[in-house]
Amino acid sequence: MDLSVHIGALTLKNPLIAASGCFGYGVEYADVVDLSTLGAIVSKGLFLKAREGHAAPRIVETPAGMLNAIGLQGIGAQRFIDEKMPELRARGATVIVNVCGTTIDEYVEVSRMLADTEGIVAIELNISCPNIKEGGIQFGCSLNGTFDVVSAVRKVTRLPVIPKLTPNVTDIASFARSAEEAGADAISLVNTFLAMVIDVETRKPKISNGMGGLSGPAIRPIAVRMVHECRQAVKIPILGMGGITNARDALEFIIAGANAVQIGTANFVDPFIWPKLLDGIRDYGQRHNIARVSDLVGTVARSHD
Amino acid sequence: MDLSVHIGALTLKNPLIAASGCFGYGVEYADVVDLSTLGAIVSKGLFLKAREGHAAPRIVETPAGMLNAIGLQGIGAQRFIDEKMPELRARGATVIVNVCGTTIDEYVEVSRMLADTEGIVAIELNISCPNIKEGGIQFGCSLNGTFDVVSAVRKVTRLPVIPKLTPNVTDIASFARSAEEAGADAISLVNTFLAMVIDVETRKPKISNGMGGLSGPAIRPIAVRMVHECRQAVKIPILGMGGITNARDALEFIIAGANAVQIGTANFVDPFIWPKLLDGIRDYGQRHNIARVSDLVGTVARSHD
Amino acid sequence: MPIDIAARVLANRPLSSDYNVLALAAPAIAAIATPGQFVMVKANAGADPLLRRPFSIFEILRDARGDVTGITILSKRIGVSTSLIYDAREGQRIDCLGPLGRPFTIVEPPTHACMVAGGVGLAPFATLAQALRARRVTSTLFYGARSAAELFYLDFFRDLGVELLLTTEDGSLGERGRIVAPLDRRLAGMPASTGVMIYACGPEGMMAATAKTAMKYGRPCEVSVERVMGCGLGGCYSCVVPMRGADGVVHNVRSCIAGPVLPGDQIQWD
Amino acid sequence: MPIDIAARVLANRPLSSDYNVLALAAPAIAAIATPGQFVMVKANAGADPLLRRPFSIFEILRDARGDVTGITILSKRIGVSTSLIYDAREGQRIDCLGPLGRPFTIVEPPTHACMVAGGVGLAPFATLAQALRARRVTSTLFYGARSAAELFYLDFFRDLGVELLLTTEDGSLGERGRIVAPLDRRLAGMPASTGVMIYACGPEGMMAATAKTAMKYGRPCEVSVERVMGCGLGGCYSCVVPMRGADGVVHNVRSCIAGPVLPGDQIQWD
Ligand SMILES: Cc1cc2nc3c(=O)[nH]c(=O)nc-3n(C[C@H](O)[C@H](O)[C@H](O)COP(=O)(O)OP(=O)(O)OC[C@H]3O[C@@H](n4cnc5c(N)ncnc54)[C@H](O)[C@@H]3O)c2cc1C
Ligand SMILES: Cc1cc2nc3c(=O)[nH]c(=O)nc-3n(C[C@H](O)[C@H](O)[C@H](O)COP(=O)(O)OP(=O)(O)OC[C@H]3O[C@@H](n4cnc5c(N)ncnc54)[C@H](O)[C@@H]3O)c2cc1C
Ligand SMILES: Cc1cc2nc3c(=O)[nH]c(=O)nc-3n(C[C@H](O)[C@H](O)[C@H](O)COP(=O)(O)O)c2cc1C
Ligand SMILES: Cc1cc2nc3c(=O)[nH]c(=O)nc-3n(C[C@H](O)[C@H](O)[C@H](O)COP(=O)(O)O)c2cc1C
Ligand code: FES
Ligand code: FES
Repeated sequence: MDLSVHIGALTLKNPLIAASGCFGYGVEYADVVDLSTLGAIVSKGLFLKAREGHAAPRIVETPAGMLNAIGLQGIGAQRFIDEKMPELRARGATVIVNVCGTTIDEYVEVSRMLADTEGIVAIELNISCPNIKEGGIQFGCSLNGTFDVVSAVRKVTRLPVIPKLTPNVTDIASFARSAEEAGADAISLVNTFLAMVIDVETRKPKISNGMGGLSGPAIRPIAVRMVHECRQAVKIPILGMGGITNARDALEFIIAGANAVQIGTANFVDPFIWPKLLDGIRDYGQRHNIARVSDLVGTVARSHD
Repeated sequence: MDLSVHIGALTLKNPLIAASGCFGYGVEYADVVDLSTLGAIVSKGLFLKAREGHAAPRIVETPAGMLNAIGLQGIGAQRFIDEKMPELRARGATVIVNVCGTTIDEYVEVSRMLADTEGIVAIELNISCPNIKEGGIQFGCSLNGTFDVVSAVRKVTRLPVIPKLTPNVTDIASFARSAEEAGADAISLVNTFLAMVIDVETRKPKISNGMGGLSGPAIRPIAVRMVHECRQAVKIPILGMGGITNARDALEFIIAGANAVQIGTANFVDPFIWPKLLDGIRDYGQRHNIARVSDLVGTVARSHD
Repeated sequence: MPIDIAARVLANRPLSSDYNVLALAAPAIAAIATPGQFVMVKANAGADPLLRRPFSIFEILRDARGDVTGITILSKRIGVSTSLIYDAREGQRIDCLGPLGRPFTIVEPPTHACMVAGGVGLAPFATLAQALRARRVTSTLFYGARSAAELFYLDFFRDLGVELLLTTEDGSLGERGRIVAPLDRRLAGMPASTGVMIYACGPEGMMAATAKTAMKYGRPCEVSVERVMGCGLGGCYSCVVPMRGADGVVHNVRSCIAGPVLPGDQIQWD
Repeated sequence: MPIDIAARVLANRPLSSDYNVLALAAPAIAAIATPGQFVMVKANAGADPLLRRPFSIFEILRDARGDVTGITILSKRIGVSTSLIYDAREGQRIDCLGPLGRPFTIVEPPTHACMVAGGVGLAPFATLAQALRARRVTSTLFYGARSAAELFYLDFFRDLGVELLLTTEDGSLGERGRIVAPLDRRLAGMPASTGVMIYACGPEGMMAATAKTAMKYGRPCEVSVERVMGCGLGGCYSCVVPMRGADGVVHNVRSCIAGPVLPGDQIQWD
């Protein structure tokens, strides 16, 4: 099966992408997985400056899911370019950067810096992190905000621009359309669901930030629905994610409408997941006689066929 | 511990309520649980007329959750009054009816019919079912729709009116406010999350309706967050639900801001759950020296206290 | 009134690489169960998998004194919970709620009973055969599977005096083909004056064919249907079967409380 | 390079109603593990619980020929996964990823080693004591628990020639009180010319007290910290510890890759 995926002028060798914030800066996993075998890796969210993030505890497990409020701890764009990109290039990784900002100017500036770096192939705009007060989700929860960030970044780079949408909205398809109209080359969805766990013995939230973002298998059926809705609404490629744990799950997103898939939480549970996913998708292609994985995208059959 | 709960003029003996659609019409469980020991039971959704609902399969299991699209199969308001209420009264059940409609007029008419029936103590307005095309969620996803349905029903009954909110919105607190302004005596939240599961072998959705509503432990952290947000936004009581499976979970909702809790999916897994919940809450009250369960409502401590 | 028991696994006997018989210490359920009823089983703690799964009560277990000690279920591994059941270890606890549902109608002599089983659809017939035998009803088991290796408990039924008619898809035992063919022949050969009752359990297509064959010969037929069940108690409306009601109209009927045993001629087979 | 093994449970030995020692067939991990490293364990299939859990490598198992066959973990039951580990049955498979993390620095004679363990914090010291013994480093184990019934493996350490200093909260064995008191006395009594290295593992408060006591006497101290860990590989940033860096500024450091063994004096204890 031809596994290649096209996002604008960019071609990925396969549809498996490590999700932002779930794969460190990539270098952490170089011992465990051959980075060059992944379709791409998405960096942890990058601001202009370094950030320390929230205090621990930063995660708590929930039924079939986990809440996180890391608070976008990170080394900032410049150190990422200087300290991480050389190794990522040496390892043959295909790098998408996850760009954060508290203002549109910051998104633009970080994107411009990163776009000029060899080895970086696309820009994912994180307008959907539920865990920080300033920036991010305030853009992602408004149609105009989404449009403005995307079109501002669109102007300063020729790399594919991929806004990452939040699921915490009434009508995600309208956000997909807004992104497409603003010139996005693709969209990523979903980021995490805003959620909360309270320790009843102390009555305190279980994570220091109070609320956090829910990821993992728990959210998968909602994410699949959203990918399906966006597939009806826009023509640009979709990078689908939310609770993918095996090849079956990945194929479910692709059939729902995703051109490629990202894996986050499942990589924590099984860092050796990548070759298993690839094998599972190949095996499915063989069993069902599918020539190209792209032939599967958005091919949900009607229930009663 | 004093377990009583006040909703307007109505007093429930304890905060445990069987959620709509998860307890049949109540009579099905009369053998398994003493109905008079529950705070209340909420009927399956009732339209004016009987409905056959969707074709099977109507449910599919997901990680820590389930999707349903029953399609509000039901016997209609009049047959409920004639065929089910006599037994429910005889069993000492406290009955809240879950009222559906495809138009505001239908909500009003069904509410009026039921409000005059002995043994029915409150009206829960289902403006949030994700599984039927006409009616329901079209009201629940618009602030005006919510306001209009609630105020129309408000005028025709003195029973407490309790709109049930959908979680499929960007800002649930604004819907809570809209309901409060329209004269709601309380709000129920959450209904199910619109979601989808695809069988990758056939590429068909796993349930006949295509999409369905996600319930169960998977959604609990999101529901807790929403209850907490609504608690900050309105003064009226909140009936919280979403994935409650034990006393700890029930207490988590209460601490987040719910005055009472509803149990849906967990009743399928363990129909004998009710006395266990009650014991667990009583035990907690004793251990923590809480005089009234109402003293716990909305008492989330700050993370860093 | 159903009972919920955290039942100890007394034994787990694999019959093949997919089928196993799990013995559960559930005397209170065993004491009141009748043929055709089922239990709702949960083989794991935690919420994944979340829901219980329905299983026919296969056998009633008794100790040396003849007192009931539990039940067995005959399980075919097809997914996550049946895998847990296949791998269950002695001593482990499995939640078991039952007995549930409407059982088979047990006929009286001289009516002859035809039990029609496909694959794991054999499960409800062990107790039914015993009940029929107790009433001295003569019976035939029409039992089809993919191959000889998947035809189980033949001696159990032989010892009860049940006539056996076997089919396999690969012809490795009994007649090659589907089980409805020998049933049809048998019914065709029976004089109208001989009373017959047909009981069926198995794949949907097999049950539809059995019900239609029964109708063709004007014979009563009870089928034990298999629907995805969320609760087993009438609470969720997930398990519906479209049935023509007394009013002639098709209604969705909850198979967990109106069934699982339902009159085959009233089901709207599609 | 860490290895992931679906390790067979070789044995499960309960030590008390909460503590158990689980032996896992993971030779490839055992072969390369060093004292202070940990494994990430998943004791269930399915997504509830979802994440792995970190456990110190307690013992390295060897067969009669002396070849490594696996590891054990010492587990204290506090929640869902530790309950699964407590109840694990021989033959069952448990996913085990490791070895992970930065190990203890093993000193040379004549430096004396003080190991300070609180409760289940004993776990990393069995292999450390062996490594110290192999280098002929003399050592003392300061070991505190709630009561005598929760002080385990004393003979193991005695047999290695480790001096034991025990405390219990209820005074049922050794000195009554917390373990830092005898450590403080010991350090107070040691001439500055005698080299000492302090290793600590246990509850946060105990480790903070140990680190501060070490600083008071100007002694180096390595603590094995315990944070909620999502991945164990540096991927999630859940496990951070605030540490003063070379720049004098406090940074959040991932304890799964920079630790779990960290210099006690650089941690920002609160
Ligand atoms: C009244 C009744 C009695 C039954 N008795 C027996 C019995 O004695 N022995 C036995 O082995 N099985 C019996 N079954 C079927 C059994 O309940 C299912 O095989 C079981 O629920 C599958 O669980 P799982 O977790 O292994 O499969 P899952 O992982 O949940 O599902 C695997 C696949 O099978 C499909 N599936 C799941 N449940 C059903 C179902 N009920 N019908 C059709 N497809 C389904 C799913 O959609 C999925 O595609 C009975 C069912 C009913 C309703
Ligand atoms: C490097 C390292 C090594 C460890 N070695 C051992 C060991 O050798 N033996 C051993 O018994 N334990 C050890 N632990 C702790 C062990 O990982 C936890 O006890 C375990 O994760 C609890 O899992 P659970 O599913 O039983 O608890 P859960 O059900 O997940 O949690 C129960 C309660 O404990 C809290 N909790 C969970 N994990 C932690 C944690 N890591 N720190 C503090 N509170 C927590 C939860 O918030 C919750 O309130 C180690 C931890 C680390 C980080
Ligand atoms: C610990 C953690 C950190 C994350 N950090 C980021 C981030 O920096 N930027 C971002 O866009 N998404 C971030 N996410 C969201 C994931 O990229 C992904 O959208 C989400 O987890 C859903 O996928 P999953 O269920 O496969 O994990 C993070 C998720 C987790 C669990
Ligand atoms: C099978 C099923 C049927 C339901 N039917 C209704 C309904 O008729 N009316 C309604 O307001 N909510 C209905 N719900 C939603 C539940 O009342 C509840 O809001 C939801 O399931 C979340 O709670 P839980 O996680 O405890 O199940 C239904 C839920 C399920 C699972
Ligand atoms: S299984 Fe729930 S109504 Fe039948
Ligand atoms: S546990 Fe994930 S970064 Fe340390």
